[in-house]
Amino acid sequence: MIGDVRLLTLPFDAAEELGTFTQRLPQAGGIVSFLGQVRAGGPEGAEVEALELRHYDPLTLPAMTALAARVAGRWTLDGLLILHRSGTMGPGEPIVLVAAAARHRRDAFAAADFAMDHLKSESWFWKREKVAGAWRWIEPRDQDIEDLARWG
Amino acid sequence: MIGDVRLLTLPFDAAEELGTFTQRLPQAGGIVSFLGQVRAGGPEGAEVEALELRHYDPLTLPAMTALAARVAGRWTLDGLLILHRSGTMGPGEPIVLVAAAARHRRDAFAAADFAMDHLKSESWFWKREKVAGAWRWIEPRDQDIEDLARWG
Amino acid sequence: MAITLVFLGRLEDAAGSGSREVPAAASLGQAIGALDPDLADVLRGPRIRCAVNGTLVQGDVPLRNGDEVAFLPPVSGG
Amino acid sequence: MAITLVFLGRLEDAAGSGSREVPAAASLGQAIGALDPDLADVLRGPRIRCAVNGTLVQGDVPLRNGDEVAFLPPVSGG
Repeated sequence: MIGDVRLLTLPFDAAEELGTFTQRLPQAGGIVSFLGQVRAGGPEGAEVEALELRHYDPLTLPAMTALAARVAGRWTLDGLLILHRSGTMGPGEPIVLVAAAARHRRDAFAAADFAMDHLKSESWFWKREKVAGAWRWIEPRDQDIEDLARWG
Repeated sequence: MIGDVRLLTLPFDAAEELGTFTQRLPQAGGIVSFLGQVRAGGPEGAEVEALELRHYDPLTLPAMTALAARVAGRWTLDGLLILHRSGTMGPGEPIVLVAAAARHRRDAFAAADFAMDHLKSESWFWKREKVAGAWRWIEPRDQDIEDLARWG
Repeated sequence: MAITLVFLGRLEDAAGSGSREVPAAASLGQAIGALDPDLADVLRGPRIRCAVNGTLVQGDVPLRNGDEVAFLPPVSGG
Repeated sequence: MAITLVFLGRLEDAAGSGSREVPAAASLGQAIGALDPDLADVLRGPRIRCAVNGTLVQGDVPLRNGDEVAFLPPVSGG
């Protein structure tokens, strides 16, 4: 299996990364990807001007690598890509890209979905947003905990 | 919502199409995509040399458009992309690209998954494969029918 | 005075071509009945659907001159 | 003779900086106890986890000179 797990501190081109990943996997019938990006335009006009993710070097990438191993052990995959940004990002910039390549479509969907649920709720990132010129730290969302509970 | 549904008779660049779709959707927090491609290398050495999809003009694209409307009615999406090849393809060539963009990750995953299950089992394509120099028509798979049953 | 028959998927092999013109017939049943019996049997199979001028039909339906009748085996796409 | 404390996420605001050097302490509990009481209360919160030299720890643990102690509030990433 091709595994590619990276913690990035500079902007990345999600389409190019996914294209490169796909080219390495001609034997995979299906590739499911999730791209998370900084939303341009917020609810009730609360535009997020910037988003910052902080990580902790001794924990963050090792945990991402451990998650990838867990996903690869749970489904039959040809490839797994996990890219996550750290640092400050503006609206429309990619934050996270997960892609799972598999012979069978269901495996690819489930693996990407599982990886995202666990990245969102368990990985060592702390997020703050700049709205109307002021930074505020984001607390974990209950939804993320519920998403995680789906996997038993 | 941005809807983009196309039946293509020539090869397409999946990464480029997904990049273009994403650039049009800076307000979407998450974009889930599925890329189906002709597998290079088959089980037990039965390499597929070429795959051909036939469609029927009066039915195929209208049904794809109707499916897109159904998906857009069932989930809250910012954008939905459905591209499907017809014609003859070689190993590694893209067959189908579905992408769903949404504010919420779960909506994007479910919409892309649903669209693929229905494209696979209900859309008006007929497939044949060339193995060891001989073409043979592919019958529908039971798995596709089971996949469809998940949606009630 | 003719109608066009279109054979999709594996029906193309059974018919020997993807489409053919046949003399006008008053109904779908009559058009099928005028074909080679082996082919007619295949087209009457329980999993074969029909469309007339791009609209799915069920059972026997009247035909008019110039109609296009498509015979659709189970799909296997994507 | 010092240890390094690292404050992640919102704990950075509570501590006034992302990290600081403090005099060596025999245990995690002693290191926290030597801080400003308001900050110590925050760091003792039930949802705050600790890592010593990159390994998660639970409860009070001994510390050695040169250790890096990270205080980790609930994550909110991705």
